[in-house]
Amino acid sequence: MISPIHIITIGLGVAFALGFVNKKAKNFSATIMLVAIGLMGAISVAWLTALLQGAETVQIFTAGFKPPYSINLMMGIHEAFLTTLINVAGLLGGLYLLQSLKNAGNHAIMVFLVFIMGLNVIIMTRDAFNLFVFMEVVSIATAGLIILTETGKSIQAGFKYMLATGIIAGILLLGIIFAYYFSGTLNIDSLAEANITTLKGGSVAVLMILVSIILELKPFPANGWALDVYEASNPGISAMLSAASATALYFVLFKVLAIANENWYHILTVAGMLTFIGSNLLGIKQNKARRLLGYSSVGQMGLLMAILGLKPILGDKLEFIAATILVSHYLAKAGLFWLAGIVENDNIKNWSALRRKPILLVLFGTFLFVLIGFPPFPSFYGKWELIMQLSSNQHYYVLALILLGSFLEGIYLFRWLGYAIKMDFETLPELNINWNKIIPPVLFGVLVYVAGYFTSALVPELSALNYIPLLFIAGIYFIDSLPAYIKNTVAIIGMSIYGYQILPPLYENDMLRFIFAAIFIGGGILTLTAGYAYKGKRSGFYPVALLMYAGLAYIIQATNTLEFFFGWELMTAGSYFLIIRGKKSMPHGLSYMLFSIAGAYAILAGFGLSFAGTGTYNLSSLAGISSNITIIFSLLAIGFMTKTASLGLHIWLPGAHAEAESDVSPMVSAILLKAGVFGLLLLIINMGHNTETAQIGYILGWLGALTALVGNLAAAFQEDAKRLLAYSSIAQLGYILFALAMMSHLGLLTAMYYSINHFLYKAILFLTIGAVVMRVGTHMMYKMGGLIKNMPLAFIAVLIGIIALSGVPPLSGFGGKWLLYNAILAKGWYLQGAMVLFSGIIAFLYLFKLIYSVFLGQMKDNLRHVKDISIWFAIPVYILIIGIMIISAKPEWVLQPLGDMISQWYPNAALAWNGGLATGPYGYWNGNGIMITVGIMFVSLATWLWMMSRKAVQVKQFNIVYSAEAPQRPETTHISYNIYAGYNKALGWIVAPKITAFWDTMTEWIHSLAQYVRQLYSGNGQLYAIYVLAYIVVVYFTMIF
Amino acid sequence: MSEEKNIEQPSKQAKTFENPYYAKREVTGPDGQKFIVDPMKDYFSDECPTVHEPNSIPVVEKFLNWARAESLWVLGFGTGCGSIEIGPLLTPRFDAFRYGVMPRPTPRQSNVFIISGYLAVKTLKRVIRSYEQMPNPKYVLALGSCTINGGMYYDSYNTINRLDQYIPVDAYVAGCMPRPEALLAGFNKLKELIKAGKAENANEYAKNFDWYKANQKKIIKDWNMPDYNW
Amino acid sequence: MEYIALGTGMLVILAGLWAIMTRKNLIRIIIGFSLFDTGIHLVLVAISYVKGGTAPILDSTVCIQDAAQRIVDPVPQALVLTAIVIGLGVTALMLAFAMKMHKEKGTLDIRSFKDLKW
Amino acid sequence: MDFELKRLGFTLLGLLIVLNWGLLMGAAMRKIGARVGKRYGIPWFQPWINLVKNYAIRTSLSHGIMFYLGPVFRLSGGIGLFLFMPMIIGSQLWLNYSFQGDLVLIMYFQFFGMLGMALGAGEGGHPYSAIGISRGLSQFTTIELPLTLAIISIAIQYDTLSIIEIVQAQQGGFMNWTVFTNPVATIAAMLSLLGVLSHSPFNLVIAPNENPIGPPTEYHGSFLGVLQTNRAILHVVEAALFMNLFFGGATNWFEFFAKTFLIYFWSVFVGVVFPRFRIEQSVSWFLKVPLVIGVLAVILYM
Repeated sequence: MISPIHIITIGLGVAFALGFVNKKAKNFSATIMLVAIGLMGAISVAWLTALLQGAETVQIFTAGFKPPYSINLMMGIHEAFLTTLINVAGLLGGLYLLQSLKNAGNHAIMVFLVFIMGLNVIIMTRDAFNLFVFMEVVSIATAGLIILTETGKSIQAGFKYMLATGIIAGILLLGIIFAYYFSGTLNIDSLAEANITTLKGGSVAVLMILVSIILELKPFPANGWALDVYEASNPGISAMLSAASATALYFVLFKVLAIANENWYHILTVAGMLTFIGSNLLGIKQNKARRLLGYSSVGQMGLLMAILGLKPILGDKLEFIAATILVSHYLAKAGLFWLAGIVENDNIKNWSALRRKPILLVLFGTFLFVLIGFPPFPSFYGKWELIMQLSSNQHYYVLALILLGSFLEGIYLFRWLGYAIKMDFETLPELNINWNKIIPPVLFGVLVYVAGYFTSALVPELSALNYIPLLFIAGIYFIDSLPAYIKNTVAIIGMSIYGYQILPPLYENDMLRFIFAAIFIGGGILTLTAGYAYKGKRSGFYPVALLMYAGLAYIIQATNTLEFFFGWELMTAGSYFLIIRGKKSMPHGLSYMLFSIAGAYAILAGFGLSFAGTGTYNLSSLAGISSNITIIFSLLAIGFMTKTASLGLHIWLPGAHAEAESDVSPMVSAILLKAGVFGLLLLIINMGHNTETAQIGYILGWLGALTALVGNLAAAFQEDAKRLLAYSSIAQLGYILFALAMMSHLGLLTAMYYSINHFLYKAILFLTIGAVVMRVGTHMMYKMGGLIKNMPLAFIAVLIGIIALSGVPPLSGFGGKWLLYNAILAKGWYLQGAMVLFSGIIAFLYLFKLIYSVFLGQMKDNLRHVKDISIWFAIPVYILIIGIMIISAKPEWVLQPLGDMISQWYPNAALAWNGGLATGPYGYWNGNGIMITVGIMFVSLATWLWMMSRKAVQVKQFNIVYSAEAPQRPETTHISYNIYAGYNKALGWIVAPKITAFWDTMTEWIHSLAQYVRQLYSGNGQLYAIYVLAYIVVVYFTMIF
Repeated sequence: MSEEKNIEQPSKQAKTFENPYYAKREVTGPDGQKFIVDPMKDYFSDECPTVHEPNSIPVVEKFLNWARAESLWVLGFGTGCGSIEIGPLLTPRFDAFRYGVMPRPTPRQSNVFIISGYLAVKTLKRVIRSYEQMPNPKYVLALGSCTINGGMYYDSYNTINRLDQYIPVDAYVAGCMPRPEALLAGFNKLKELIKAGKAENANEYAKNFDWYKANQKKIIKDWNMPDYNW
Repeated sequence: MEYIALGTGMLVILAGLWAIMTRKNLIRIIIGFSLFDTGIHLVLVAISYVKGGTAPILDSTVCIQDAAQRIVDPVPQALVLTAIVIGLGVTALMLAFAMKMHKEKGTLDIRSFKDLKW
Repeated sequence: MDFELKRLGFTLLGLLIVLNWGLLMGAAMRKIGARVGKRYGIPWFQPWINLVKNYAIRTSLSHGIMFYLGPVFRLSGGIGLFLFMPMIIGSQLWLNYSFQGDLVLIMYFQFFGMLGMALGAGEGGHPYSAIGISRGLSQFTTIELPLTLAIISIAIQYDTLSIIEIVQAQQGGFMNWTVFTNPVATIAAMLSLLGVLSHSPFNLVIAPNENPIGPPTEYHGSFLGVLQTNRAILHVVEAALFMNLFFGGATNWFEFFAKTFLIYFWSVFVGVVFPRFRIEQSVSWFLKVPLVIGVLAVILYM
């Protein structure tokens, strides 16, 4: 085994030797540098493998003496791992910077090598003064790199950097010398043993050392200098600073923390959280890409600092948490800075340039999701574990702050992603991509997946996870260049096989999961069938659609909370990409994502608390929670309700569903929303039996009723057909929430029945209307009209859909109303119930408007020759119609098994079946008989009238009585725009967009706050130096008191 | 003083009036294809009226005629000055409801068209339209001299003199203006005709459609509607 | 004696910091930084001082047994050399930056280098 | 099987009775309206004549399949309501097909005809039809709210949603009628009834002078005849619903005629006295007084 000291010898030796190389032989020098870094990396990798296989940690004593008489280095598992990271970053970073370094000359190449070598030493050394020296070396090297590869404003940034780090280094040196004075040693381990914090002066020494290292980690607000460097220097160097330097300095803090007492943990936590929240807040207001990355970078270091401060709580989980988050940050931030160098445009709105090379966009998205902590990336597991540990130790404030900070981070990252995906890129210049610039980010992009895979292997709760769907998605991604119909077929086959595998066993064992799995997979296959209607490649659609379905499948199959959350986040990511594919979806995609993240964090916190209560991740353990029931239930319910779009959390839905593509709308409406319902159901069957949850249930019931009312009213006032259906979905989910909240047998039965029905008719309506929209090219209903003549298939589908939705007998919707009545009366929720029933009647307004404005009334000139909806939309629609017909005629086929299933949790409250006749606690209903009676009557009347008017003259659209005149234009004769004006005058105030206004105000406040706070960073380097000193003073006084 | 000069002389040539809304036009469909829309063909049915034979069983026809006679629904369309008399007809003094007379606001549901006096050419156009929109069987009750011979407007440039040149008339009620009593008498006369099976003018109109149309088009210069208004 | 050195060192540090915080001219700031550095070096040396001690050289006058009492601590003296070198490097680099900044804007006033902010 | 046939026969007979009673009641109400206006009014048999005439109209126009299905839906709605409504309690034969569904079915089957008619009128393409429908639907949503509350109230009171059981619970003297046992709910429901029967002041839907004449503007001849037939049936059935729920039902046809007439008279009485509401006025009116009364009716039984 090669001694680790050779990392230094190679680095230093080659760096000095490069001085002798001919100045013109830049290629040679650069190659030598890369080889040297490669060798250094090879040594660390060798050590890492050896140590992983059980080798002993080694100490190297440089002069043959033991400390304190000599400088000693250590090569343990931490060091080996981190030096590997740094050398890999160095190698790829060097490769990335190749051109810049060569342009700057041999000096720059030497400096870069010294920089990497210095970072290695910082990690390995156990000597305080040596630490100082190499920190200075790195600092000087950084400044050298900045000045050598100068790009405009980087000089100013470099000076600020020098000034601040100079002061920090001075303080560090003072601290070290005082520590030496009190302990007589410079070895960190001996210093820790000497326990100098007990001495009065000693604690000052420790303060100086620690505070300067904290300052090196760029705590808010004393970090203006660092942000400037991130922003202004060559992105390759920023990548190194953010990935390599920060990693090394973080480890320094980890090492040095040994000499501190426990008060420092609090300081670290506070400083870290302040930084995490502060910089993420300021990031919101930022639209310069690299500065934004700087904020994010600083924020992540803050989080890591806080994690270190939580060491006493996290115990042996610390390493896992810190390592996962650190590695994620390292990979993602380096990758993003490298991408920034490729894009060469500092306005985040112009990052749509990435779309010129889709692979770059994929990388960009990957890195952003890594930062936020989505599965399957390491940070996901880290954050999960962190939250679990925090909540088991009752550190709720920290937990809340971490989630808040992450949420703030999500705001700007996803806004940025939205710009990249949606903004126009044709006007932007071509990307100038060299091979050496593209390799590093691609490699890191791959590494991040690999790291995620290996991290998940470390998590025992995920051992049962089935990776085949994810691999399948990856496979779909690799055939993305094939035509859409091939991918569509592959996707359908894949889903069918998956369904074939999981559905039968679920049917045997778990009816609840079977039903939702059938909705998810069956609905998935049906909606994908509509995808055949699309020509061309449809790049990127199939991976994300399948990602959503995979997430849904994981949710279904989850047995513990981690698996559930894993699936939840995958589903969120997939659906986000699906939604943002729509033409005008950028703002809606963002608001969807933000609500989803916030909801996911609520779920995370809820799971954390439940873990704290039960000590297990098992999903069924939710039933065993005995403390904090109210909070856990509320958090989880809020989380799930962001998906079901309950009132207050619904503002993302209309836009997201309306602007999505024609076959995506049914996916996200008929199918995706059911994930929230499934979550709520799980919650209620497990936790619904407590008195506390019953009280929350009461509130949820009112919320559901209000949601139904507002949703339906708002739908009645829409002019956009898909937006109308979206509001209708909100209302329907309001019914479901209301029914669920009853927490009774009939309530759950109603909710399940509604869920199945809503899936059927909303899929029909969204698919059909989507297909119509594809034909007519507008969403606006008043621009359509009279389409029944051209689109009889679509008309029949919509007619059946609206009859089923409205609850008019004999179709299936009536069963829902009947159950609802019985459930309401049995539960005693009369007033809420009346509100729900009232909103059910309001549904007629929008249903009529939908079918009338689109299919009836006056046909428009330009739509005179449109064809009927695509056959690929009609097939799934008519399959679903058959489903509706079956449920309508034979409700007992669905309701009886459902009732049996619900009896497990809520004993049957006297809903008895006698053939097709259901007898409830209050009434009776024979769906079968009604269907027959109405059918016979309708057919005979129709025949009779047909006999009388069979010789009718078929007239055309303007053959109407029109006050003895003839209409002049179809546009003015088709009454559709704002037809419920009178109703709006009477009740419109209910749906005034107060909630949207509320969230807008919140957003505005956050932006104003960020704008206010960020004026701290005036740009004056001197001020930044003052901040650094002030920070020290503040920490000092904090320590005193 | 220069006003006279500025008055444009109408061109002597007969101009076919074209309603810009009904002009043929090229339209672009949502998928980009272009096609011609001809409103006169595409918006209006171009079928001609047909003769509806009375029920072949005399008793049934008699019964139906009785029902038609006892249920006269009047198209509420005040065509001329005489419409002022319709109000008293329906109010307590004369109460035509007693005789099964009832106003209806839409031609589709009406059987009797009361032409209440003089008809300007402009109104005639609307009258023709409304008359044609009424379903068979339908009856026309013409009030006053104006509908018979033009009355005091006999030499007007803008009113017609004889209504039955343009639409068939079942019963005339003379007078200028006839009082509601006369109107009631007219209704009674009409009832008699209907009961006797002699009020088949809707079929007459269909039979002599070309003649009526030619007369109508002769006087209505800006004919911008289909030949038969369904 | 060592307290005088220590006190002077501290004063020099404070003076340097004062210059860094209040002077607007880049060169003066760098001088301030230099002072700050020098102060630290003074403190370093002062701390290792042993009253009446000799140079840390083991020869006939100082035997190994009582070396600890007789000689001043050699470690800080070694450290201070390194620190001086580093300080020199930093100062030089700062001056280089100052030069380039002057070239860019023709001024040395730190307040005019606020292109990067927020 | 015999019973099934017998039931079918009696149901059809009942339908005939209800249709004729509805026509007669319609004539009587027009007559009352005329007398209030100091007119003599129509002959009592006028509705039959109108019906015959309309069915005998020779011309028939069609705007499309939905235009033709609209009246079919409408009449199916009316007859369906009749079928699912028990008419005469005490005889198995006059209960029609009410064993197939309860009050909830009646409540929601009302929409069957409305929706179909709306679609049929919609295909007519006449702007007034659309305006009339939008008004009708707007008004109907709020009419239903006090009615729903009243029904919830009596469902709590009688612990059932079955109309037959509700009627049976009211037997044994008029003091057992809901109108006396639960007057608040009855008031709420009777206010709703004004809207359900859509007489003045809630008849802006068809407002003949301003919006001639709403949804059926394009309907004529046999289509109109079907609509008129339905109107006659529907008014009796709606009155019968209120009779069953609030006025002790009927044990024989005589009682049935008397009670439905009086219930219907209530709406006519109000209609001849009050002028017409604009749509937003009627919507807000139903959400004020009747709603408060309805909520009160529920709260009293909570």
